[in-house]
Amino acid sequence: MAKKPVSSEVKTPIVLEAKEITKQFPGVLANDSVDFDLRKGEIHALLGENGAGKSTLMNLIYGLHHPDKGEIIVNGKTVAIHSPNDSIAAGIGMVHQHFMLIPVFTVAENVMLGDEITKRGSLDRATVAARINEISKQYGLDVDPNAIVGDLPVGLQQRVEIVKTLYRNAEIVILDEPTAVLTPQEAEDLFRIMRDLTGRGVSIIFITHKLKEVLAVADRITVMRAGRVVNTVVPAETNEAQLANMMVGRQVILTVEKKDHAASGDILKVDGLSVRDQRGLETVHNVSFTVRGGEVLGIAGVQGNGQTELSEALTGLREPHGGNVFIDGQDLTSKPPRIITAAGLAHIPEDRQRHGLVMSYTVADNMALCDYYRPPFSNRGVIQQKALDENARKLISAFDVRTPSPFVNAGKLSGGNQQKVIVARELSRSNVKLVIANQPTRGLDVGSIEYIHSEIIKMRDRGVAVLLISAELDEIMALSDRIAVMYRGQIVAIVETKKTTREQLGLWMAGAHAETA
Amino acid sequence: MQSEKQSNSLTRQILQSVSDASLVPFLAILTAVVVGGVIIKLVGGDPILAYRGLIQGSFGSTKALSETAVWATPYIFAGLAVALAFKGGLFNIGAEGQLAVGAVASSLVGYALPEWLGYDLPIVIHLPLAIIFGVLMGGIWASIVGALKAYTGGHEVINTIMMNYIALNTTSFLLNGVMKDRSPTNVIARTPLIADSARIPPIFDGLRVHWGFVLALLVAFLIWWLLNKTTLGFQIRTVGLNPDAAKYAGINVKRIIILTMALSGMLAGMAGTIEVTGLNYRHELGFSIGYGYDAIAIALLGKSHPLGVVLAAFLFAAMRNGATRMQFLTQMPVDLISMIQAFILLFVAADAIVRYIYRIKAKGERVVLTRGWGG
Amino acid sequence: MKKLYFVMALLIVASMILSACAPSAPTAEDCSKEEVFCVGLVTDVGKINDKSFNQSAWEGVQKSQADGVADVVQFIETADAKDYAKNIAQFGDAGYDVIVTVGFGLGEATAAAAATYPGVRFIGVDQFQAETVAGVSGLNFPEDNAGFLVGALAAAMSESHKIGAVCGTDVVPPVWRFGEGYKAGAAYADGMMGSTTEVFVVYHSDVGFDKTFTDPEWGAQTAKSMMDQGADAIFGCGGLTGNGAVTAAAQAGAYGIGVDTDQYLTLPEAAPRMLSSAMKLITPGVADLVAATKDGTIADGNVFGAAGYAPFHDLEGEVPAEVKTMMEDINAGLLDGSITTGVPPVKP
Amino acid sequence: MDWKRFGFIALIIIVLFGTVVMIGQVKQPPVLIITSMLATTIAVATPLTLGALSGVFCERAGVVNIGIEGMMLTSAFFGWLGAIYMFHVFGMGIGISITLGVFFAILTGALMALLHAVLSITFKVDQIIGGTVINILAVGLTGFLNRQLFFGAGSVFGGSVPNSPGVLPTIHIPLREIFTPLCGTSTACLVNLTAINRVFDQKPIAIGAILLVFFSHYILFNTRWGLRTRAVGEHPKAADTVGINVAQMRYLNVLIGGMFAGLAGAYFTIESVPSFEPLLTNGRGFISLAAMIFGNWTPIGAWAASLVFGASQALLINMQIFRDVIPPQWSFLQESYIVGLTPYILTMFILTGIIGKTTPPAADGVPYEK
Repeated sequence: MAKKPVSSEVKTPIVLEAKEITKQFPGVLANDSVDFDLRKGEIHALLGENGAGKSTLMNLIYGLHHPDKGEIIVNGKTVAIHSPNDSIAAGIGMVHQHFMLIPVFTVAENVMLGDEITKRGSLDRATVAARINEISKQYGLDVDPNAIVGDLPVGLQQRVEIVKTLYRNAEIVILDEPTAVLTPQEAEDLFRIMRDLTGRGVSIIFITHKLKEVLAVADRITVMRAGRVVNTVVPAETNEAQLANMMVGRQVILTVEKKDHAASGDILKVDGLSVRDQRGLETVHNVSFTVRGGEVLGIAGVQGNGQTELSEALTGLREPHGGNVFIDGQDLTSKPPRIITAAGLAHIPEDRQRHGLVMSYTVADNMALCDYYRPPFSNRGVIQQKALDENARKLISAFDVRTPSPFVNAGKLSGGNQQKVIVARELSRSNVKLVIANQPTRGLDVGSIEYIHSEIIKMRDRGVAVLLISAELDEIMALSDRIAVMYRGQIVAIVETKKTTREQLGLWMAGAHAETA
Repeated sequence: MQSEKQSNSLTRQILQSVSDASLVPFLAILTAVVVGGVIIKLVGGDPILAYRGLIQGSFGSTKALSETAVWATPYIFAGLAVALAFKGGLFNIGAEGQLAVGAVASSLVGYALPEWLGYDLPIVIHLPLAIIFGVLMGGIWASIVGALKAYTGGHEVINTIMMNYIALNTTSFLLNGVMKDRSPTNVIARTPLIADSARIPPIFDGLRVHWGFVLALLVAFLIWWLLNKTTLGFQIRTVGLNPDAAKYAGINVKRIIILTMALSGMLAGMAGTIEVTGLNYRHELGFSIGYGYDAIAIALLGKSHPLGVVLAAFLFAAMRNGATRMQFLTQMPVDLISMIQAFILLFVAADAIVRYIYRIKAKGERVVLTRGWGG
Repeated sequence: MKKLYFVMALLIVASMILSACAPSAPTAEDCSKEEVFCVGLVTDVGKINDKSFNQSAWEGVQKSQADGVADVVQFIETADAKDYAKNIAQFGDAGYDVIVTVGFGLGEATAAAAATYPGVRFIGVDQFQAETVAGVSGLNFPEDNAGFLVGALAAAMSESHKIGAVCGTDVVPPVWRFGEGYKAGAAYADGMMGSTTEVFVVYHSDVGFDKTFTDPEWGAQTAKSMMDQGADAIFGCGGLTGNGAVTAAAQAGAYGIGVDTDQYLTLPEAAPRMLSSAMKLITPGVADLVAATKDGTIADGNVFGAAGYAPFHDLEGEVPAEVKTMMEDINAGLLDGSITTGVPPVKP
Repeated sequence: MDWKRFGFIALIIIVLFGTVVMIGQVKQPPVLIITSMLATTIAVATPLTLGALSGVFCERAGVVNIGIEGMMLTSAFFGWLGAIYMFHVFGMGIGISITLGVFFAILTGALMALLHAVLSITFKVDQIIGGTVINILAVGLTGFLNRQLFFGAGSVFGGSVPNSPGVLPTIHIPLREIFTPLCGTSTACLVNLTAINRVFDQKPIAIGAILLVFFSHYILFNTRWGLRTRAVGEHPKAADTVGINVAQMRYLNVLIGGMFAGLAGAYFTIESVPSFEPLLTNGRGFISLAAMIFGNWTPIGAWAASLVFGASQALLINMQIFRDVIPPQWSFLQESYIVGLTPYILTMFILTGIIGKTTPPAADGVPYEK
């Protein structure tokens, strides 16, 4: 694979090079002879769809997995990386997409873990704290070493992760999808920190699937698809459409086709809803909004601002401790899921493997997961296997689920097809009045994303009310007729999509107040 | 030609799936028996003679077969109790206590009801009453643990163990007190004999195997049907495999946890009841030591499948029953049987060891039987 | 798959080699012959080596073999009460001449078997017969007398005038009779000597039946607790639980009093402070009855074995002469019936 | 520190002691009752404490251990057997034999723990099943060997159980000697002092257990080892990413846990009474587990909870001792079967979380897959 030269800037030495890396997982060739290099002081973006092999490559470099073939060269020397210890010793640090922090530990304990400072056998917490304060001041990170990590907002947790790498004197920092949990402004802040770091000689690998970000921040961009490197380019010589094409391998329509559509009366009415989480903390405070038939209301917000608890309260998975929920005029506050479903809810849950599916059940069983007790699936308490099979065959063809048969376990399907099983089950129900879709496309390939988006719009066009919850601002903006922004458990703004901008939404997501539009 | 080939491959597929399912348990038993043989040899015994005694004692005569069936009867019920709980994601170590409670309850109905009423009842009323009361008490006893699990998250493993102690102490209290057999010759803690109308008749004259054995087989089939063919079974299995998804699907998870525990307790209670009404005709302290643990091994060996449980119960019954003959021939202690059973359980639970010894590749996904303290 | 067959073949060969060097068959097969005198023993639910009544009875059977009375002796441990009949039948079918069944629990099964095997002599240890059962001799012991003796001794020897007993469950009548006899004996001694002795008797009734005799740790803790409160003589009555108590007492320098046999000989850890033991001589009792069977002098119905107190051994010098005299008087009184313990056979 | 929990524990102990003092004071002076109960409480709590520590180390590292009971039982057997072998077969002195016995018990605990570790860490067997296997195996193995080695002709010791070389001696802490001058001529003072001294006169494992509680607490919360142990129990992946070998940490902690269970086993046959009986642990391993949960997976908490169980055992024993002076309105206290339920009901009550939610380590019971 030929590399395009870095055109404009002065070439700095290569600090990290991966050569012909190949990694086979059961059933998947995750990395197929991948070449990749990183120069000192640059931000090298690694772009690709979910499942393209970006994270695998980074896990190989970081020592969490071992390549079947290929070598890794750091500062000109081939290094044998058997575990994260070796990569840490080689000056590599990694900020994982799912933070590798222990919630019950303090910041200092998390930072020192694996590289503890001790004094006469005891942990020397004071020295570690001083060191954290020093790093924190130097890079403007602002973390308190004595705070319990579980109590910190995600943005701060990410900074703790960065401190962790700097504490270990990392010269190469890998950031895996770091902006997924940030507001646009927080992302800007992160980019500033990243530039700060590169200014001090740190080299950064920036993994993402967001086109705008790579163009904004990267010095070089390497695009991966299906385990192979497609190309390496510099931002100045490319654009979003070209990158998207490289990522997916075909033309991608970056906007969702959506006709203007008149909304009808209120279907979902939420009035003063308050919800507590497992720990008993109130994470949704006094939230009120309505969703009309034939419209999509998007709930924007950084992950962890109460969206999960809100959707759980609306769908009956969690009991609210204040306020009311009405669907089509029927009071469904604190009602169990079955009654809410019967009243016309279709629910695409946030975590499809945890809530949406029983992985060791067949596709057919999963497609009747919520309706097994009703005719035709059940007759006086006895399961009617024939009806289940028939239903499954019908839905598999109607929703284009790629499965060898209805009797394959759901766990054997790809993520996209698993999500399609859920979508098929939920949207095919006869009486659907309201769809609540929580992160419906997280972790999916572009084809599946497009398909699910079109299904959501189809429902809207049929006059169904849709509540879309997503941490992807682009998704919210593409699908929603109106957008509500959630911040620290409150709806801080509700606006029509046409009358707002990314930047404005970003400000609200970060807590800026607004008049409800 | 074509169709013959197809049917051929279908038969082969079925055979394949049956042998896949039973291969590891079979090899686990084989390995455990060999390990047991080596141990017998090491302590200076004669393994062949011991195993011959075991087989003679369990299958060698009509009487031996009958006795094996007698042993298998409570084992099937108790094994099903543990297996059903496993299917619902619960680990019921409390079969022992539930069994004792069931036995006490049915013996109470068996001996005290006619006295209390002042007249004899016909068998068609009295026997079912005795059985149902025992079964219900077992169910209620276990559902306490289910309710604690559902509403407070108290882990069923610890709670069933505690309930075992409570059951044994309470039973001792009752059998030494109000329920003690007051006949002048009796000095030990046991109830009076139950009335003839509360006894399950034997199947054959002169043999102890009774209709409770047939009932056990029927119940095993019933449990299979319940689990695989009914909406209740669907709910139990869904809660067992993924309680979050079950809640999402509109299943009342708390209710199902309590119900699963209750059903499990009812089966365990049945094991106690059947011993009282079919065999001993009274409840006596010291009876049923270790059935609860044997039941766990049986459920695991049977892979929680009702048919598997029946087969495993038979194996354990044969070993326990044959132990008498084995002792007579070789003076090998009964503990040997416990040890072989522990090895069987070890090799079944850690099928990876068996797969490693015999170089068999793993198939399918890991089945989660229990969850940590939090779940 | 090849590998699989190889391993299986290996296992089969291994087991064949193992079996090749097996010893010859037992002589139990000869029991059906008239001239071979065979004695079988069936335990209650529990172990043959329980250091308690199962073991003592078995030692009695072994003694009869050593004495040349029995040719073949054999035992079967009962794992579950429902096997009583089956285990007895094992011996009955094999043509044994005497079958010893140990424990009250086997009473009914023994009576039933006596009807099935009319030519066989059954010896039922601790099986009191309200009505005589043909073919069965019930071997019983006046445990209350033994308890009475050591109770009197303990009260007489105690300096703190506080004595204790740690027993198995009072649900088992012999244990209860030991404990109650102990209390009565202490009261009798008080009457003789004009003292007031406080007697702590603790039964381990707070656990299941299967554990009450096998919890030495509990016995030790209970004994310590009593000594902490001043007791200076501890009677351990109830299998291993009692042994734990006696050992703990001896280690703490208090008097230990054993049970069943002369435990000076069986509890060496406690021997230096072993004052005496309340004896219930199962071993000679069983051996005597087996011998009587062979002689043809045995009768159906209840037979009473010997109960008494063991010698003082190491503490011979510590026991005052008047106490020794008192003990002899009491023993004589109990034997001739002039002294009664007042303890009923069964807990009311 | 979780003051609510400790307050509750203190309250239970006070109630249990108070009950006995109120009933027993007609027979014995309160000081004597309290000191006697305290001594019993500490002794009874010893194996429970060690068992709970075993659980704490295993579970803090993310491995559920319900096999404590089996580990204790096997260790009790082999520790005792080791001491006997050393004494009778190798003719060693009493002191060396019993010391080696303790060593064998700890080794046995570690070996049983190794089995648990292999099952649960290497083979990723369901950890509760793995523990059950250990419990069942322990019963069969010790029962079989106890019979086979010691009983019948041809057994190692010719059919009789040889005497154990003895038990560990009591360590006298000379409080009485030190404080006697303060009493002057008051005999009451001397009597009390003697009684109080008895509480402190414990045996080595009992004293060691208390020291180990504080040592373990320190290790777990203030050292590198502890930080890493807790990390693999909370979030093994996070530990892995900073270069901690998760499997190794779990293995070692399970082995440490096994050693604690082994020491608990040694308590039964080498410290308390010099004999082994089948099933002699009598479910104390399970009570340990409950104590560990009650103590919220901390060594000090587990110790406090063990003391509660010790105190309830002391209550039971004393209720029997004072049986004849129990007032009629409290006659239920005479029913030892019913009073005997106290620890079990208490455990279930605690597990409801009414006294404060217990939080297990987040990854407890979850095999780590990369």
